[in-house]
Amino acid sequence: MSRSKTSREPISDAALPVGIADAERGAAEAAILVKPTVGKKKSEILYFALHNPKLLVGGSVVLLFLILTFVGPLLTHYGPFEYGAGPTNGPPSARNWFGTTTFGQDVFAQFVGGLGSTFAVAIVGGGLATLIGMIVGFTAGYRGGLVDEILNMLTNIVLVIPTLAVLLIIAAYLEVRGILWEALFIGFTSWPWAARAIRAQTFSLRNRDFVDLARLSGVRSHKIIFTEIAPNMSSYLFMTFILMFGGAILIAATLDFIGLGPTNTASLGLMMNTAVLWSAMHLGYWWWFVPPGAAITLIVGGLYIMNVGLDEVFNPKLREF
Amino acid sequence: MLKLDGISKTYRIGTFGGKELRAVNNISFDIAPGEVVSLIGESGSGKSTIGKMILRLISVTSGSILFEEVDIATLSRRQLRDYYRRVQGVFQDPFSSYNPIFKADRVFSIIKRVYFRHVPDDEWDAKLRSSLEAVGLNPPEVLDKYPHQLSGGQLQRLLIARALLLDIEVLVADEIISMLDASTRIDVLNLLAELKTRGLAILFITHDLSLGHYISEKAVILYRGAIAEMGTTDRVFNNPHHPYTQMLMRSVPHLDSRWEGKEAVAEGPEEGLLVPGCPYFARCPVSQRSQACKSAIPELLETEPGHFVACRRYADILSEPTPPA
Amino acid sequence: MGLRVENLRVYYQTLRGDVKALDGATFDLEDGEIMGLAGESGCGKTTLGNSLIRLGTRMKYIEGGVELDGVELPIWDHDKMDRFRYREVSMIPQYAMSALNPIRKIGKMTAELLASRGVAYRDVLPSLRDRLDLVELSTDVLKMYPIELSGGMKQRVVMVLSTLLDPSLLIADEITSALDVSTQRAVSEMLVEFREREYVKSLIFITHDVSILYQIADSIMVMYAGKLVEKAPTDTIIQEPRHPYTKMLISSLPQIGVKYTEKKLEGIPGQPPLLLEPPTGCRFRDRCPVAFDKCQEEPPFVEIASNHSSACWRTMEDHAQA
Amino acid sequence: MRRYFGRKLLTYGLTFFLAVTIDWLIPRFMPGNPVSSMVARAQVRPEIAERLVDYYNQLYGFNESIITQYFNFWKSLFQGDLGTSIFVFGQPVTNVIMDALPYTLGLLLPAILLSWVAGNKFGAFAARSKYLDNTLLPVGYVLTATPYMWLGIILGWSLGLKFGWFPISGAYSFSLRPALSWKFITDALLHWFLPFFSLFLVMFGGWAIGMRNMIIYELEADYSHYLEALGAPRKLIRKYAFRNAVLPQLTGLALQLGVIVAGALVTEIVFGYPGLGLLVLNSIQNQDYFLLQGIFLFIIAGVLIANFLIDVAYVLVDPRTRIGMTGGTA
Repeated sequence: MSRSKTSREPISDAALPVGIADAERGAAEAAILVKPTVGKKKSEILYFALHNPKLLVGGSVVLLFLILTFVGPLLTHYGPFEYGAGPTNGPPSARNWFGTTTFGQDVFAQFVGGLGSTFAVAIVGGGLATLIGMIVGFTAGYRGGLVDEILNMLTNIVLVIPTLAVLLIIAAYLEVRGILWEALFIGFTSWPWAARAIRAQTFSLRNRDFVDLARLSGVRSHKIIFTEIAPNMSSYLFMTFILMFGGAILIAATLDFIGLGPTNTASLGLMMNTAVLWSAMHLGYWWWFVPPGAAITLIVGGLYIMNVGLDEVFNPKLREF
Repeated sequence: MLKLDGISKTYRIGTFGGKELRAVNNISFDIAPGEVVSLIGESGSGKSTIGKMILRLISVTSGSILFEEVDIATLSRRQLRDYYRRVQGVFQDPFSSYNPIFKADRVFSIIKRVYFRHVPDDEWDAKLRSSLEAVGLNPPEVLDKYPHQLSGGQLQRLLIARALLLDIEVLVADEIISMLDASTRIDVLNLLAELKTRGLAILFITHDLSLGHYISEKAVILYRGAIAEMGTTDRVFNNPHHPYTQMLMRSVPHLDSRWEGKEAVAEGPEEGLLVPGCPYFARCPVSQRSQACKSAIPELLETEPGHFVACRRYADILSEPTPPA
Repeated sequence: MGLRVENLRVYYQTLRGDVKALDGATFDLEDGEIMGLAGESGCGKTTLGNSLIRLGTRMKYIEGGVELDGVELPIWDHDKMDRFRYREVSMIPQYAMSALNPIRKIGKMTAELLASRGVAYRDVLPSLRDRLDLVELSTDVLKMYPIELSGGMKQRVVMVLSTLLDPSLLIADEITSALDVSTQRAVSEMLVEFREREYVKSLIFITHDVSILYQIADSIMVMYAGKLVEKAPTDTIIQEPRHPYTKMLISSLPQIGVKYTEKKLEGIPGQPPLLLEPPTGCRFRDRCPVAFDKCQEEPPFVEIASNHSSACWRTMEDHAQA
Repeated sequence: MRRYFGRKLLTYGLTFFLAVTIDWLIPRFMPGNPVSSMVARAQVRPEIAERLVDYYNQLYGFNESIITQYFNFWKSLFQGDLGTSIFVFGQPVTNVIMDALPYTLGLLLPAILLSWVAGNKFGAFAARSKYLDNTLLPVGYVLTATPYMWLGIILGWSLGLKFGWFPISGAYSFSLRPALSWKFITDALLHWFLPFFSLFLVMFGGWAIGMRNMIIYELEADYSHYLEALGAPRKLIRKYAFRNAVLPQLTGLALQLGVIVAGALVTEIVFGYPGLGLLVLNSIQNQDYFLLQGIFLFIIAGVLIANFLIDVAYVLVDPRTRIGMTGGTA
């Protein structure tokens, strides 16, 4: 329980009317840490969001691949694993835009199918991780004391255990593995990052007086979390989800690559796995392994840059001008 | 009406025990209906902790707080809700008391939903407007605005208006004007004083002696979690007995007299740590600092009607009839 | 020879344009003078203090000259100012309690700072020890890390550090506001001692607490909404202020001995103007009880008595008739 | 100080205990019985298969009560006996792993340490000016977003195949035998370079971004402003800011270990580098459960030890934790 010192700080670092606040900011401003969104008008946030280059670039890259996921399957009339879609090991051609594999499967069809499953796994996995992170983070941050102590230890334990090693065991014994299994697994092992971030933010908000005021108005604590604390962090939660989403894509690709991914559906990781197994790298069939990796890098890179842009929009201190 | 009976609050530092920090140490005083009591203490004296305990925002380690002879720790959730209809609080930082992403008047809709669910809207609006005017605010100026569009003074008055809507009997005002500018500060103070005439009891928590003197009839001087001196404001301010209060009176900058002599910097042991004897022992200049001061905590003795002091010097003298030198 | 400031204007860049935080300040400061700089939050006193030594990241120099001991201070140029910083003009910042590098021993940090300014730690050590005694700190503070000291002790270390090279001008920004009453008095008296021992030639003491200034300041300058309002010797400002704002400000301060029931004090209605688009003319106009049409025009900050200047048409009128 | 390490050891001990329990539990609760599925793959006549199943059950003690199985699992663990591998027939699991471990460590340790140092220096450098910030930083973001294995393939294909500068598979050419000859060492280094370089690049991006954000935050801290106000040269201010910014990067390193190990394993697979990664792939394909469980324990133990070492380093580097613990506040 941190004791708040009643130092008589004449300049409150909260948002005084813009004119006065900025005039007197002087040294005080440098000491302001990352703060939850101050109640700026919605239009103002939208204005800055639309003019933030990082957000636009990152966002459009991710959007492009999202569209490709839906439009792609319509463009090709081959199934992802269909044989005889073209000559074996054929480089990109008019018929097979991304060329063909050693088995004559159409790479573009596999690529587009893989995109779909990767996005699916990432959304479910990332969403689940954020959800668990919220539950643990809010409870630990709000409740404090022993509950906080125990949840913190649990978070640290799950954080330290290399999740890949745990999956080695589970997946090895699991014959049939679907996308849902992989998403569940990712969700249940990558939540500690979200939990740590949300706990810290909740802890800082919990010490604000408006939480005490809500308690003085007879509002119950879980209601306080969802009507007072969570809305303040909405931008923060969205950014956490974006990071979890990107992380899930990377983990899913790694698992598929080792052969622990879903056995029955196409995925970007699986494409790279088969490419390496059939030594596409040694034989120079670049069209087989370049697209899947490139897609992952661009999507996850786009997400991270989008996140930086969002951070600048919601947290003016970082904005250079 | 509100009685504090030997309450204490200790915090454990470090996860598995380790040091124990006693923020509040066996405090007892009471607040009569319509009485303004100022709780004066510097940072680390535990004054805010006491305020939070009365509002049941934090638990009491030992002792009990009785509201109309009922220990508030035993109140169920429903009873607590009724308790909050009669005892409310206003805090130090006006901008931290409002959720920044909602409009400021949301504090009213929260209490409407909880306490006045069945009151028709037009009747509620009238009630709201009259309480706003009662605190010197002009409704159109402050309603439907974000907190950062209002000044510190206006925000604090809104909170007082909120308390008036619940027509409370006791208001815990924890440093409510220390973050306001001098010019608006005095108006909020005058507002509190006027509320007293309407029968409201106020626990005015502050570190500024002149504010305490301006508004309260009874003053409680706190030092490191224990009451150093307590009594009617005039007696405590005009004729301070405890060395700590005397030092405070000497150190406060006045506008009409300059400091005389010199004041040493006081760096006592870390705040709140368990000190066996009198908490002020380390800084006490009084010559008769005897072994007794070091070993036992002095209890509160009545040196004159309505004036209590926790200092060993008075215990020995009181046993003899002659007044202290 | 002291400090001359001529029509100094410094604005704050914000997303919605420039906040006119400091809008033309002209005043002098003699050697050995402790000037109190008082005003409510948002009046520009911190901006004035900072602009004399280091423009903050979002502060923009507009115009105005600053001359210290006959030499012009290039406050608009961050790098050129380095030559003057610490040697000629120094500062005890508002955030003094967190101004020490947390992972460096205090002695080591002082040595490295001095070395970087071309001063050998050995030469300064004896006077460093005397000054630590003055602020009642033992010299083994030099071997400790900042985390080992209490807030008050860290601030006193910063006081000694900032004045180690005997600067001509020292700016102390709100250093008493976070302290307890007892420490507050001791620290203020130490600052006066710094001047007595000529560790500093002249001192600007920024605070919103006028009663502290009455105790230690030779003169007080009051600011309001980015403008200078009144400057005079301390007793004159407290006993016979001439500017309406100063009068109302002083009268609204509760003193021990004043009770609500006996003498109800009056505050100043309304709020200071937003400085994004400050009003024309006198900025106190809307809140001033004696405002009249002449106040549409901006009152100049002029001398209305010996060593007593004010910016109000009313005060000039009385001065003219007197 | 003791309490701080006591708490840390407790957490790691608990983690190891939990990990080992998971490792023991999973085969028992997964659908199907590992022994019967192993024997089934041997395609022998039913009655022989049945006897084989009994034999193995008896050999691995699956028929005893759960509790005793659990205890002798721990007993064998401490004797270093992790069962025999199926993939490398008859070899005890521990030996198989010991052969592969040096390669993984040889790859992992230099990659982590060098990328951490270089990344932090680069991040601090990038934060120096807006121009550098806008040009070099996106590179960092792209690198850290790249899947480890894909960068490996791309480097292998481009530097290895197209330009032919580096061999792209195995730890050393088949024609050579491990010997301390200069020829063998250069050959081994050439084989080692590409996997190392791809691991290095991905991690490098992550540290650079982390340091850039931390440095900007530290340059805005009060002590930086104070030094600036006293006219301290930019170099001194930046030196202090870097020192303070490095500390959270150290804890960041500890928390990233799990992900980094996974990255190393897949990079080994891409280059056919004979470390634990390749072992994992083979044991999955051959359903060699005991080898897999052995590798799992080695990885867990390695990560926990590394975490503890980093905690020790942190206490040495950051005086605040040292002072804070011993209650030295005046």
